[in-house]
Amino acid sequence: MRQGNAYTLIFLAAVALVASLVLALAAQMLKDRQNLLQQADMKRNILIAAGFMECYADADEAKREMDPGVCTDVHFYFEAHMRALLLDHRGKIVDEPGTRPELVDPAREADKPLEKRRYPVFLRIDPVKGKEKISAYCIPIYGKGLWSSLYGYLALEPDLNTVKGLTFHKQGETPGLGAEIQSRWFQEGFKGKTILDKKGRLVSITVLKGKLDRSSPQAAHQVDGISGATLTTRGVTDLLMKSLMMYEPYFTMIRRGGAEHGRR
Amino acid sequence: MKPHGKMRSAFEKGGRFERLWPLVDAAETFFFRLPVRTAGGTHIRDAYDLKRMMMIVVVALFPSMIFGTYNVGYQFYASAGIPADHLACVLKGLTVVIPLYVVTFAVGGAWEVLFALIRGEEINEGFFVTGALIPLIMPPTIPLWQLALAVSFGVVLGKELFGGTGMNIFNPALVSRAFLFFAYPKSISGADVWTLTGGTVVDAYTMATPLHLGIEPKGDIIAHLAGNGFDFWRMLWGLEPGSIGETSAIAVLAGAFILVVTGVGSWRIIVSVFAGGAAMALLCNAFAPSPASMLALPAHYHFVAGGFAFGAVFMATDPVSAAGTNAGKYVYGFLIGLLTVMVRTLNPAYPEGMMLAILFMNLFAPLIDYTVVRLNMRRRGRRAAG
Amino acid sequence: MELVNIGIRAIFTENILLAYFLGMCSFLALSKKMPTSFGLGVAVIFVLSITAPVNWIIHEYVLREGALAWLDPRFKEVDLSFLVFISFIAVIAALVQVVEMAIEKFSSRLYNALGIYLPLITVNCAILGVSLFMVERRLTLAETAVFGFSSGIGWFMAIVSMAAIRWKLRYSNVPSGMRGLGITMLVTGLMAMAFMIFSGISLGH
Amino acid sequence: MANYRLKKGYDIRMAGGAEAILERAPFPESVGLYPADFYGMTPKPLVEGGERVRIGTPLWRDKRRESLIVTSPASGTVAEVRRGERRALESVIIRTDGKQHVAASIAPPPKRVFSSARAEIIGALCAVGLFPLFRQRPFGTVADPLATPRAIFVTAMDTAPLAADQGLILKNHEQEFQRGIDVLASLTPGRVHLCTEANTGDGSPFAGVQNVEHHRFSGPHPAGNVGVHIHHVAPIRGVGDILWHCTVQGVILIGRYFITGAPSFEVTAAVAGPAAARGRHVATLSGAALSSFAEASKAFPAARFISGNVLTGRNIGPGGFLGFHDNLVTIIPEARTSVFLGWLSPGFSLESFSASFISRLMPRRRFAIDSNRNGSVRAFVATGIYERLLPMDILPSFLLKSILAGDIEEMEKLGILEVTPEDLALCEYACPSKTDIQRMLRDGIDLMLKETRETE
Amino acid sequence: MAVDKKIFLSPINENNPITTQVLGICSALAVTSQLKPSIVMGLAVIAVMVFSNLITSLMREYIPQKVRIIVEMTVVASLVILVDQILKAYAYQMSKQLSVFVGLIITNCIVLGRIEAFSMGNRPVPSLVDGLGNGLGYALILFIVGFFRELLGFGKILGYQVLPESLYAAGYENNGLMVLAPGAFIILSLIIWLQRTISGYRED
Repeated sequence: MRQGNAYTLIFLAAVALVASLVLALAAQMLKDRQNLLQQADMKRNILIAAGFMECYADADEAKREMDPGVCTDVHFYFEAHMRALLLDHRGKIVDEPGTRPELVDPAREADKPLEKRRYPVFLRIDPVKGKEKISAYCIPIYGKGLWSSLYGYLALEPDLNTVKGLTFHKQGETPGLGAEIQSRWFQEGFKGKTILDKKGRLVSITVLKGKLDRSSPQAAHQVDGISGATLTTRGVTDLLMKSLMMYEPYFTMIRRGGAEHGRR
Repeated sequence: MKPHGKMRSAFEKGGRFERLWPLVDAAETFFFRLPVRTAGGTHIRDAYDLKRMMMIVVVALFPSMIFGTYNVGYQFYASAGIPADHLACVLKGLTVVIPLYVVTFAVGGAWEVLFALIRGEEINEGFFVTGALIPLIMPPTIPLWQLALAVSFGVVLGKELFGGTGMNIFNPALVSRAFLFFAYPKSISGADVWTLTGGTVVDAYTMATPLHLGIEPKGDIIAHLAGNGFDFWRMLWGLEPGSIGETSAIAVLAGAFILVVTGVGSWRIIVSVFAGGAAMALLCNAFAPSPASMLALPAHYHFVAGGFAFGAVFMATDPVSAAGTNAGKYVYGFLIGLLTVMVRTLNPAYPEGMMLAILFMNLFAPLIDYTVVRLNMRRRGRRAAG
Repeated sequence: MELVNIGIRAIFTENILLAYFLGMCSFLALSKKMPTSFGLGVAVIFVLSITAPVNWIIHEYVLREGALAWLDPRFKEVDLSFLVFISFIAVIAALVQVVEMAIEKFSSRLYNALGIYLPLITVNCAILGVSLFMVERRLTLAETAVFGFSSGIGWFMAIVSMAAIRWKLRYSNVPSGMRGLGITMLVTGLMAMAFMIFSGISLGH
Repeated sequence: MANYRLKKGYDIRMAGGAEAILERAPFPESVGLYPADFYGMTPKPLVEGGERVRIGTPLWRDKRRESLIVTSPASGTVAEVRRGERRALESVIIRTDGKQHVAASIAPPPKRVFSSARAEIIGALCAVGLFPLFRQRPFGTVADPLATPRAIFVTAMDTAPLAADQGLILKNHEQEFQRGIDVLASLTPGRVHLCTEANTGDGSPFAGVQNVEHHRFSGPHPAGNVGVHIHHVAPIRGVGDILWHCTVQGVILIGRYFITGAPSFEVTAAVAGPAAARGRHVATLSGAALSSFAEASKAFPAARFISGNVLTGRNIGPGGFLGFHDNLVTIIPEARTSVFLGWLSPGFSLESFSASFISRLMPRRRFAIDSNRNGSVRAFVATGIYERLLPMDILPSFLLKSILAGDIEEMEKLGILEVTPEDLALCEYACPSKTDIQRMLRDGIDLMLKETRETE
Repeated sequence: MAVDKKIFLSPINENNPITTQVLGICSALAVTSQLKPSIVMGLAVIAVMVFSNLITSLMREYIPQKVRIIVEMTVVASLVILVDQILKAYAYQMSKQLSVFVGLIITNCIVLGRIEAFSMGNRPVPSLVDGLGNGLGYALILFIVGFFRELLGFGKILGYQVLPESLYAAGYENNGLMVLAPGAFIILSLIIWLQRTISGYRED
């Protein structure tokens, strides 16, 4: 065996050089693709909330997931049907070319000072009689569940009152209990519910502890709870209210007809 | 008098059914005090044996079993708003409890026999206590197939794979319950499973257990409980929703009396579980932000709520899985009580903390013993040197 | 309070060994005897408390995207995060070496107690795992320090209680195929179950 | 003078105690000796069947320490040298001739009993076969004549079930006892500790004994065990820390030899037990055939004859011989009948340490206990019972587990050097798992002994 | 060729790295709650093992003894980074699911273990086969664990519902314990029991 110090050093340097060259090359080559996939992942979640495809944890994988290799579909759909905006804390649209709205992490934003926070909104645009018409507003929702952070999107109808869809794409709750928030029945329950009371005040949607009483005057703002998962469902109620509050300035402006919809 | 007469020889060594000998042997030792003579060692032996010990635990469980059976029926009729007499309650209770016991003993017994046959050992009475305990720590609504799975899990993975009775680290009954708790949480947590209902529930009836109500009290916690019909005395008596055998602290106390007087259950463990619970409850009370918090629940409410008393008396005292040294027993019991109240007040995920606290301490019992043994060694070393 | 929660989670709820299966090899192989387990456990606490913050600093100021901006604004676009694995493992190996030499120099008693376990630690995945988790969870430096130390405590508790259990199991009649690895694995599973008692505990929630 | 009040332990409420009367038994037609009574000796026989022997004629000697011999307690003819499995010596039986000839090889003992004459005294004791009366701790083997004990313990109490009355053994032999004590004092640089029962107070027959350090123990069995005494008075420090101990009977035999100049193996023994025809004390020979003085009651068709007490003695059958160190023959009925659902009985007539039987409320009642095992053998369960029965700072269940695991270092640290099987016999009696605790401990001690002898 | 066959087959059964050699359980179990990530993880480990064995075997004559471990670690770490990068670029969902556990292949004792035990002293081809065999033996266990956890925990295999709806209608429920960490330990312990009972391997 060769034991000379000089040889050892040269050998190590050579190994390090070769390794770093190979790795740097690989990183460089793959970087764009990785970014594309990362965005596609978020975009896909938004599309799901906006009603383009179904995605429930309790559905078959085949129905749930699009082929990751065909991620261009996602980008295509997204570009064709969605428009992303970035708001500040007063609901004003800001133009920040360096920030990709779909990659904004609500958890990180919450740590920033109020003025610096950014709130993304995704508009679903459908052509109606040759004209483009907004058919949904998607906002990210985020908050604490029982012992994990819950991430999802909420889509509202153009009246900014009726829920079009809701999805959670990241959670770590108890399997069989809290994790049921990803199931079809739970998410379906939100469709058609309204977030404003008769006077137009934000009341959000409450997840009940038990079953929904349809005759109740509050029934339009309530959904069935998950038995045994009080804390998770309470978390969902909280995070819906908190997330909606953040967008209330912007939504109020639109409801009054005063907001522009920006470009993308 | 020789039990079973001539038939017996076919099962003895060399007989036609030699492999089934453990079955015969089990039946014989079960029904008879056999004239087996001592050989080597002491020539006389105490009349006390493990079977006696286990039977006393089972006898001590009778009050809880009887009350539990009654309570299942009582809650059934109460939830439906039907007035019913005591007999009706007991009969209704029996329709629930008997199937649970049949399944538990059939499944657990089958595993016990299977492993005894594989090992060629005697079938022992080890399953008696476990089998008597398991249905009592189940909600009355538990599906039988889940119970069967849980019993299998507890007996095979909790005991037999460790070498059988006396060798296990964890209490098999608790392993069964923990299995259900994590495998089928819907069946054993939440507010809906603790009462057997006929479908419709009258408004005045509270389905949730007191501890479940405590997760988010509206107003002063004691008033909140009382508002739902749970005052201290009702919880002490145990006419409330809950696991079949756990609700009545009085029935458990009757069992505790039997265990302590006969010396079968360790008073050290029982007392220190309560001491630990009280200590933690007092600490929580001191830090309670408002009376409208679970933290404000006084110690004596903890003692009568949920499985605290039952766990302290029947589960924590299991000599196989508990700490074996006297000093260790104090530590072991104290930490169980402490952890239970801690989980109940600070962990909103588990309104009941007793069973998991005991399981957790089962895990640390060997470490406690190891430490006590080390201290003994060190003390002995010093004494010899000095 | 957040730091306390991170500590509790790292020790109990998200125990590095019981919830993430990290450090299993040494856990299984070296939990037979208490003195060994104890020594190894202490060494893991020690090394984790040091490597996690050091790796945090390296990640924050060298590796992450835009980390090198403090050197020169022109480096803002540089992203060395693909080197995370190799740098972390190198840092861990180097630190373990340094710690070993330092201990040897300053305290022969400590060296005799911990020395033999230190080389084993480089390949203990718990050490690398903690550094990677800290990146993934975007912890601050203080949080990382607490997280590293508490993860070590959690690992220590697991191996020490396992050693005691194996001490108790010595004379048990475990089926032959189950002896050693099998029963240890089973106990680990039940242990993981018991540790779940804490999942959900969060102070000041 | 010190008093020790022990709380842990238990007095088994057994019927059939020996009456406090002393009779002279007829001279036995045969005597026998069991090598099993001499733990730690590997016997090499020195006689054959038909050979004539006298009092003091060597019967066998130890293979390792050649000066260690066992001699005949009576003169007569060797009737049988019985061998058991793998030709191991089982017993030597001698048909007596009624004469009391002393072997010609026996020299009178040294006149001076000072420590300067220690070697001579030990030589003389060895030569007449009285030396094996000393047993040694750790391990409870027959004492090693080449060792120097730190102290010597004389146990003048016996708390075992139905034990012989130590006062009766001493009666009429006070002088011999005192002389024996003086001899003992010359054998150790340390002290001779005399341990007696506390409750007899100054009325104790041992109150006037000189040249000893007197200790008084009170409490239930095993408060009378030498292991317990040593543990409290002068705990053993390690494998090489040697202590000797001797019974009252042993001291008397030694003293008698030094007074009369000739060995005599005449001893006092009790006959007791629920199945004994006549429970009393008798004067007879060491190794005397039981047929000469012990008889089972006709009420019991099957009886077990035990040399020693019911906890530690050996089942020797009606044709057996009184053991070398024993002062007691216990006769108990053999278990014969099955009882339907026996484990459910409230237990008015069953003796038990456990409070789970009604009988526990009747402390004065005595029970005719038979040889029933009362249950099947099970795995250890840490019921905490052992801990209540051993008045020493030792954790018996952990000690036993370390033995099962074969961990020598741990056994030593947990106190195996301080106990012999007799100290844990009560635990074996009360063990609900019916485990053979004495056997287990014996295995552990065997292992330790093997280990230390290898390193010697 | 017979030798190669043995090198290849033995680690798959009687000398299995997980059940017998007790190596490398660490990083892998965490991803076995479903079959698909288990397969991907298995493949990743196989890839790393094959190439690291091959490369170190090729270099074995030239590596200075003193820095042997460092060089081996560099090779392994580089390979793992490559695997991670490729996963991120071609299977983002999966790499998200595997999170840090791909990186932890570096400290997986089986990789370094086989390099030290085999490829540093053997020619490239047998080393490659050894890496493949051990990787497969390792992956096999992951597959089995993943299979049972997904089947019992979700009622699915590879994301497809396999347990029929009628079963659920009859009262069946998925076993939540299987999804949690204890499920992995328990299944693995049972596999070890079964495998050792069949192969007769005993440990004292």
